[in-house]
Amino acid sequence: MKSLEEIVEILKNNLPDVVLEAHSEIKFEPFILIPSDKIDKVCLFLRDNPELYFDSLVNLSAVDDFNGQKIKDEQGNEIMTGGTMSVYYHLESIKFRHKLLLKVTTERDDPIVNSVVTVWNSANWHEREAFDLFGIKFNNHPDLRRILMPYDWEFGHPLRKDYQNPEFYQGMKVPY
Amino acid sequence: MKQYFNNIFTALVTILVGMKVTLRHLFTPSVTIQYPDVKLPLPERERNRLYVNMDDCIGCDQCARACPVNCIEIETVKSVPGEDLGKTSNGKKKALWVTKFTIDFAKCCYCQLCVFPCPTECIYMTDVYEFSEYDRNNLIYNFSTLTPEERRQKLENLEIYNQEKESKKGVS
Amino acid sequence: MIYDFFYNLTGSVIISGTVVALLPLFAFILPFALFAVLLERKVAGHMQDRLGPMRVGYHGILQTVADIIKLIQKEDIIAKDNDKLFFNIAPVLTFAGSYAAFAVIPFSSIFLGADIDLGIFYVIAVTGLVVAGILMAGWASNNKYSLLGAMRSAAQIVSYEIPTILIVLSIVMLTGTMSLYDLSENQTAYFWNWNIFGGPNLDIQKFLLIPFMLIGFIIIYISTLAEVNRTPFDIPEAESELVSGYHTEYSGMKFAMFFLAEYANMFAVSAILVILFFGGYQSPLGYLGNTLNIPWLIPIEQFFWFIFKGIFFVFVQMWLRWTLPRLRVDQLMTASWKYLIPIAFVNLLIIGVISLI
Amino acid sequence: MSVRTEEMVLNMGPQHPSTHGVLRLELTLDGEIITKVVPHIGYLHRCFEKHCEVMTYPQIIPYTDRMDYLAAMGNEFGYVIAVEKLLGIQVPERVEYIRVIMAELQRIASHLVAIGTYGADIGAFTPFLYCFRDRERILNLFEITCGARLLYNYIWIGGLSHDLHPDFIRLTKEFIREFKPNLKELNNLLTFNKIFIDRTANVGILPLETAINFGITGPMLRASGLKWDLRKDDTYSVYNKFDFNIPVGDGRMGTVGDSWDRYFVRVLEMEESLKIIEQAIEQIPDGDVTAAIPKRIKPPVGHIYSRVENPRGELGYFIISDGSTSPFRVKVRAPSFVNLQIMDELCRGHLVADVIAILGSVDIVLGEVDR
Repeated sequence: MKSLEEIVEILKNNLPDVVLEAHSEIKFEPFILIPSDKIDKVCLFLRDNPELYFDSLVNLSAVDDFNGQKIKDEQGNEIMTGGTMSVYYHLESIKFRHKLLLKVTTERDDPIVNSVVTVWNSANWHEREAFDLFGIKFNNHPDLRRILMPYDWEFGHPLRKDYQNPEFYQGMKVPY
Repeated sequence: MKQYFNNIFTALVTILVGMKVTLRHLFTPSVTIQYPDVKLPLPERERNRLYVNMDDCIGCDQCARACPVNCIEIETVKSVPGEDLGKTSNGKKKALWVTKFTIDFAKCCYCQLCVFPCPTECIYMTDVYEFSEYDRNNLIYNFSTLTPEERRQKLENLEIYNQEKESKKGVS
Repeated sequence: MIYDFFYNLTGSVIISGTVVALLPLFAFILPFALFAVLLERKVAGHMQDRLGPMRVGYHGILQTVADIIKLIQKEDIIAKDNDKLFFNIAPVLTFAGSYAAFAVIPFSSIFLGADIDLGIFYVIAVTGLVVAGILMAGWASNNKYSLLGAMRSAAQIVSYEIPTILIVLSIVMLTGTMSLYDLSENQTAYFWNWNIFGGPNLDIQKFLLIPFMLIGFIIIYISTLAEVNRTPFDIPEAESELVSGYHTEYSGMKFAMFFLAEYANMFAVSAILVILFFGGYQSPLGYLGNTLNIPWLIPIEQFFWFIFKGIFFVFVQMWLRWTLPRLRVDQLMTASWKYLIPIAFVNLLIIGVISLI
Repeated sequence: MSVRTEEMVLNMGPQHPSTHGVLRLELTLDGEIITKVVPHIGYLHRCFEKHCEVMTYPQIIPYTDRMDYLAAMGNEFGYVIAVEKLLGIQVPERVEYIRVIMAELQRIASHLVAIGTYGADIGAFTPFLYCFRDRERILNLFEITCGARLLYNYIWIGGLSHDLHPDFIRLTKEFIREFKPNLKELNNLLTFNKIFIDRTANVGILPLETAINFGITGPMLRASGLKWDLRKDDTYSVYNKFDFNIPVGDGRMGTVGDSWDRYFVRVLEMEESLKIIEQAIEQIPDGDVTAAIPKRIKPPVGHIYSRVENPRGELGYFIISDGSTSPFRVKVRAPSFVNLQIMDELCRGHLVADVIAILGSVDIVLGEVDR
């Protein structure tokens, strides 16, 4: 069992070029904020370090933070520009029984995060889902396609907070 | 070679054991029932089609707000002074005409969330579970006791009352 | 013989031939198929703690009649890319293959289509037609699942014919005849004269033969099970893998033909088993007609016993079907080539040695 | 002479008897040997996570039921625990016991479906109906408790919708007594049948390393030989008060982590669940089950990841609250969704018939995969 402070300490000592921000003031689950282009490196280190050995990625969830500026588009729909999107990584070490939450934030308008599929295969479909529903692009993902929505869905990414349903899809009326 | 004969032996034995099981079941009474002819008794907490006792409904809209699928639609009109709407069975005074109370059973998910918040216990689940229809629109049940004419009249009453109030205000 | 009876009655070769040819179909196969389908469903139902069909008639006895009427009414669907010629021929060929076997099966000592000397050989030959029909159906359906089913079926039937033939060979070797009528007549009188109990000769040979006859019977039962594509060897149909295998694309009467062929085949192989091992149409306990001295009762009794034994083995087929899972295609081949064929061979040799004693 | 050969692409599903729903597997075949499997999902997508953003916390409970519809109690349980952690509520002891009883009954019911359909996939149809016969009795128990048979909306935030029915304890004891011989009979009919063993042993072997890397949880992970059960290893509710074993695959019929192990772990787990229910029924305290239900559910700002051991594996809810009455984001870590990823890895090199055997042993529920 390692506490968050110890893990942060190990990370800082071994990966000096990564800027870490530990948020231990959060009430339920403290997390470490990691730059989106370094996440794969950090994850690989976390998995392979014999002291930490985070061998399992429990969950990967993307979140639309919806903290940008609200503007109106041509049709009068409220959309958002700017702001961030976050990806949360819940890691667990089955061997040492400790858990860790990593967070990555990225630009909402052009969200790009490095993929961790090479570290944990379980990230594959989670990342596809995040791409499908939020539009977050994962660098180096082997098979970044839509997963829950139809492959030819061209009306955006539905879990974004400002998503608008299309009127028609393939000639079918969408709102029933 | 030992494995070879062992395979034959286990195969034959396990097949015979399985056959014994099925043979025994051939002579045990069946557990199914002939559904439309025989029906199982329903437990007392059965959750099936909703029913609204309109005599008790005060139009408070709490069931509609609790519904996760928005299958309940309620429209109320304020009563004007002098109209007596009666009381509910547990002594609450009614103040609203419930001009529309429909439940769309095609949408209803039978979760019972609407039953608990009701202050007068007028919406509850019955034991009717066979109510399939050929047309989806027939599944929209209207519980309101008011006819469309009455509804229009209530609306007019309210409008007249409001206008009077307005004019009174204007006068004073 | 039944042919002579009709010939004497009508005096015409054509009429009596036609009657004899059609008699098993209308007197036996169609009623049997109706009955067997119902039996299958009832057996399945009760084994699974259900009731089976209950609506049409008392306890659903008219259910299959209703099904047949439904199948006749159904539209005959032929998909655009099907090979029309083979698609239409296949069910007929399959049915013809299983129906032709009934020509030589002796239902009783007089109800016998043709008493040919190579009866058992003929049966094995014509049932091979079924494979051709299934292959045609699978190919002509132009459906990957159907094709896979048909390929599996061909491989399966070809490999399971070998143990069947080896066991048949051992019986033929012992009795010295291939005629099904003679085989049945040999095992006359009481049940200890049946081949499964070592045949009619009462000597040391009979008792030596009993265990090997039992082994032979089990092997031929398993391999005939495979030949008629019943569980655990129903991989050509394999409902949960190949949807329905070779007859996925068929509907209406053509599907009914496959269905009919399957049930006719089930009885045909059971009948062969009965003739080879269980005394054919012979009664196990002597005839009522003999004791009461009514000679015309004997063929009727024989017919009854034959049907009874046949349906018993059909029932066992059903029983197995509703008990066992299905083998995989490679395990099916293993079962045949590594288990059944070597054992059948050894069995054949031992029976040969015993028959020399 | 060389013969031109080409690989065949076979679409298994979305309408296929053995894909357990609307799953489409794109199989690339070399003869009958699988070279590649690509699962296509999403045919049953019902926008659960989008729905959650516009609904209040209690209203989400009926929706969680519909994810893994064979284990609805487990889904509610996981969600409710997550929200209670956010709110900081302590629920009465009796409520916890009833929740555990319900979750374990649900686990038996769910495993019965898994086992029964697995038998049907392999070709034995009769065990399927025997399993459903027993499951029906569990559903009857649920029905007398809360009135619904499949989608219960029974476990609420802070409590339960109803207390136990007066007959419940008696009927449950009766069920346990009569279910034990049925389980033995099932083993005789299917589990130890030679054909069934041949079909499943040494098929779809999942090594432990791969399983952990793919995030596999639940009976599948345990079949690969790891004693990992959230009920014990990350205990929640009152599971620490019961004495039960965690069955793991031991490769009795073949290799550790093959399909037979995955199947048999489920059979053993049903026995363990019976043990838990027996103990819980004995120990259940008195109390009011609706006392702690809060009138207004408005969790503070924050996020929580909470997980429970569902019949199919680790069911996690990641809930972000922005302080309003409806969650800002709910992400469900559905066990079937994660477990299904392994299909390609498991199936490669096997026959078409083995795909069925492997898929059945993964035991997916498409309602949960697609949410």
